[in-house]
Amino acid sequence: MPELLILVPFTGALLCFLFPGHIRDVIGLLCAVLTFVASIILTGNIYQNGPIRLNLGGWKEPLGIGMCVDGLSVLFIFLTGIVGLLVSLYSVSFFSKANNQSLAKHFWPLWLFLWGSLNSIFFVSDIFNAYVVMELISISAAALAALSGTNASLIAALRYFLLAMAGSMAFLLGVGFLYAQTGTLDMYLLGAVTDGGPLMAMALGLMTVGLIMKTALFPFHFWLPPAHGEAPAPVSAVLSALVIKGSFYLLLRIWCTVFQDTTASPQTATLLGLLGLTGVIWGSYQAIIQNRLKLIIAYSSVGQVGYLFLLFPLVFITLDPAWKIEAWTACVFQTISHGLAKAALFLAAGNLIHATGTENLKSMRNIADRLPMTTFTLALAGVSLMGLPPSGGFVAKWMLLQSILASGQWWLAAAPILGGLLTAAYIFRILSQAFVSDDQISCCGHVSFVMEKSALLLAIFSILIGFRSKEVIFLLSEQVYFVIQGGIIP
Amino acid sequence: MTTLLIYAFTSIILFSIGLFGLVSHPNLIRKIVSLNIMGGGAFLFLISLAYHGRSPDIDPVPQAMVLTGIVVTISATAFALCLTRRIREKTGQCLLEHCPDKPET
Amino acid sequence: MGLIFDLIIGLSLAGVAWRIVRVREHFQAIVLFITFGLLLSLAWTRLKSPDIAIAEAAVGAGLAGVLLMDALGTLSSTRNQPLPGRFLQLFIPCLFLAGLMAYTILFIPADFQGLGPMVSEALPDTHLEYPVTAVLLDFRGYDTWLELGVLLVAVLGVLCVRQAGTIKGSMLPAPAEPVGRWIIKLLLPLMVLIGGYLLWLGAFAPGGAFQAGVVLASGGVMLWQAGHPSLALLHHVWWKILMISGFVFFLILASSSLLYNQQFMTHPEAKMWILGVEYAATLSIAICLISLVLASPARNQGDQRARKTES
Amino acid sequence: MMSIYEILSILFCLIGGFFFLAGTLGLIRFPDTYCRLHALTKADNLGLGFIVIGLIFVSGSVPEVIKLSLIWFLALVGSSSACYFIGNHIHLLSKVRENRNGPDI
Repeated sequence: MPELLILVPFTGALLCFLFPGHIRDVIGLLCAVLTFVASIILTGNIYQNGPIRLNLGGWKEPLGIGMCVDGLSVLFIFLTGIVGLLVSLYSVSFFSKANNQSLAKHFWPLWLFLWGSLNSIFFVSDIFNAYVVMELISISAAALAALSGTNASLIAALRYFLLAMAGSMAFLLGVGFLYAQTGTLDMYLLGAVTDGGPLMAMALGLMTVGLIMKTALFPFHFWLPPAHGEAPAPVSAVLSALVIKGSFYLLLRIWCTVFQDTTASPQTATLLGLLGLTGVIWGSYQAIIQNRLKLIIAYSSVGQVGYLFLLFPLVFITLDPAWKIEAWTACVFQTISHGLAKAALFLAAGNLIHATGTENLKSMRNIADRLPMTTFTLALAGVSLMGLPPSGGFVAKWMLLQSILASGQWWLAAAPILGGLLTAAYIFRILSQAFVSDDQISCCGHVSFVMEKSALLLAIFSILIGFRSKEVIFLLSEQVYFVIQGGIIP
Repeated sequence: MTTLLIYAFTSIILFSIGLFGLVSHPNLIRKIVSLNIMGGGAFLFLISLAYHGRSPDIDPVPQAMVLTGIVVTISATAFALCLTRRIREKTGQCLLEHCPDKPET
Repeated sequence: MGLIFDLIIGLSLAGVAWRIVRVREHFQAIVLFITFGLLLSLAWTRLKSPDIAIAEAAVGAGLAGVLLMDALGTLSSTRNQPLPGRFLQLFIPCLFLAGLMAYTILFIPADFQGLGPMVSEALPDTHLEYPVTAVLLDFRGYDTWLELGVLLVAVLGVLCVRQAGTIKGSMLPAPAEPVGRWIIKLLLPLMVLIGGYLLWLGAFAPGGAFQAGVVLASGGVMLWQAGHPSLALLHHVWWKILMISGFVFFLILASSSLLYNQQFMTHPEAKMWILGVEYAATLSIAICLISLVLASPARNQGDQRARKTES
Repeated sequence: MMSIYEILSILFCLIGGFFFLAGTLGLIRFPDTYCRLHALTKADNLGLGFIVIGLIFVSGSVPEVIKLSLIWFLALVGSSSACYFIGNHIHLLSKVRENRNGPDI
């Protein structure tokens, strides 16, 4: 089953590359549906039967490459499946517009390649394999970011790509250090190595820095807003909801399996948490002062990514295992609900821009009258981002706050509280413009049914995920290959 | 042992020089060249490990990794250079500074 | 004796790298970068990795040099570039990092083992005699598959950035040169021969799909540089098919392993498929690399500008 | 005790080294590109030829001799055509410059 999640998108990408015209849309959509179905089935499978491990080519682990599928991977796969399907639906409509038609030719193969490689990074269990997959993701993501072809988007794409490549190089050198210490590349065998030593510490540093560059944590966030803000709407949705999650997933995996017992030190974890906290406040503040809709949403990503890094001080310093698991679940939950909500926001923003022909917040007045569905989508996704009950964002932030208080690291509580307030500020800023009535502006273009509904569905999912927290917690605490307290399940 | 040390030190130096070039040069082509130096450093480290292994033959796994890495790096370099040329074509300079778009028609 | 040689190579690598970063002129930096590639392939040879030496000489020094020169060609003024300021602020952290990593290296365990013995133990099961090829195509075949994917995605990305449908648009050869034509006639058959030889060699000695692919790619780029129109004769559909052939071969292999209900990516125990994968991979590596070099967005404009200055 | 072949080999390699040194000196000291090309292609090819001859003396088999000679031949082809291209390019450049200067004066 997990193989299909890689095979189907890659096959689709090749077919989309070979065939012209409308066949491409049909193939792309078909592959999207198939991949979505496969990811749902896989999630159910893992939920019931527990984690599985595949040895590719039938070779045992230190020699061959493994693939491991556990609760953590399937949650990301599930997120990718939903966002991928709805974004694909949206893009069929989006790229069929006259001025976008030539872009579809490039969009489909790259997007399906990106989807396939995202799926394979969620199965990764070999650190060198992770490097190759990350390069696959960076190149396709940078190419997609340059899709619109404007000066700003080209420069943003190149800046992102250079940073991502530098991150990959640091990661690769980290792989070298790990190999020098242990002589193996498999993550779980690496985790079984008990002696830490300076080589492991250096590897941890290099890999962590390389990955947080790609995840856009605070001091390295500068590439994100232009790259995500300048791309076409479906691309922005994918980049924000999924691509940065790919490198975050790898970071989680590496910290929890490879370094947990040996090298992960409280100081490093605190530093990451501090950067996350700064990111939450800085990103949200920047989002408030922006004037362009997509830039607001892009800066909001910087802020929301900050939350994810609170996980490190909470999990690696807290003593009580129950609260550790709570914090761990909260952060993964936040990843998922942010992914869904952010994709919904970007798609809705794409609708607005399409309808009004402008990106400026001020000239988008009165949209609530004309595009009620899109406004509703914005509001719903905003609710999840702010963390109002009963959304997924609420569950995540509530658990986060609880575990922060339980862990005694009070200063971290600033993130969910201040961050929530600031998020509310920029969401209401968007919405308040939406309800201002202005008779002078009379527009506007027609937004197709599919485009409105796919954005809305994403927003609804981001709320609904809040009702399914039990299953998510079960997947994250029972059905994973590693346990949070330390050690590996044999 | 000492061959390992010489090459491992060299690889570290190359990596750091590449990093320095990447952050210090404003010109895009130079940045890309610096990235390639970084990559060369990382590859050299892996191969010096392969040479160091105890078995009589060279460890083939790092060799295979570096071969893969070389192809990946050249693809990434070609893609980055293509973006650079496009930027050069549109803005007239090879820098990452933001340049406002011409009004689109 | 060997140590002195190592020291000389190490010092000159570091020195050349430093010059590349600090030299004023971009052109000089690129020439130095080509030197750097050659020095690196010398180091690979010294470290008994002939496969990487071949690949580095063809890719690092050859194709990367062509790409960089080509990109530089679009820069009108390369002289008198000011060196970047903020030297110390950036240099000291880098130096610190280098010191830290150098200190770490001293801790590499003396009894470091690696996976070498394990590979030689399992080698008979692969029906291949050369360990590097076995690792690439069998033990870590998934990496190789994805790496072919990276090449393909880079071509797609280049097409996307150029907003071009096919690579064909830029396939116009450079103006013909008598000496260029002559050298092509002489060297191209040799390169094809060497490529084929390397490919054939891969099963039991240094050589294989990568090395053959990059040598063929250098030949193809030379063909185009010399103004020979033969590359443009290939129909673009065929061009696309050749480009994806390596990736598709792996894809078929991976899917068929599912049908037989085996582990993912396993292959029937026959030498045929390994040969097939190698041939397809060689072709698609060569074609993808050629496409990456040829797909240069500013070429047509640059040529027009050159013609204007000539007239 | 060294055989006569080994002594001959060392001798020829030393001569080859001398020519390389002379070529490099020319590259550094000569005033313009034409002279430099001259020094590089002539002296270096000669040096390489001597080294190849020196190595042929100690080579073990006929295929090795053929390979060594092929190296020299290919290097000759490569350097002579590269020399032509560089020279031709400089020639064309100087012409363009002359043309440009013409109307200005």
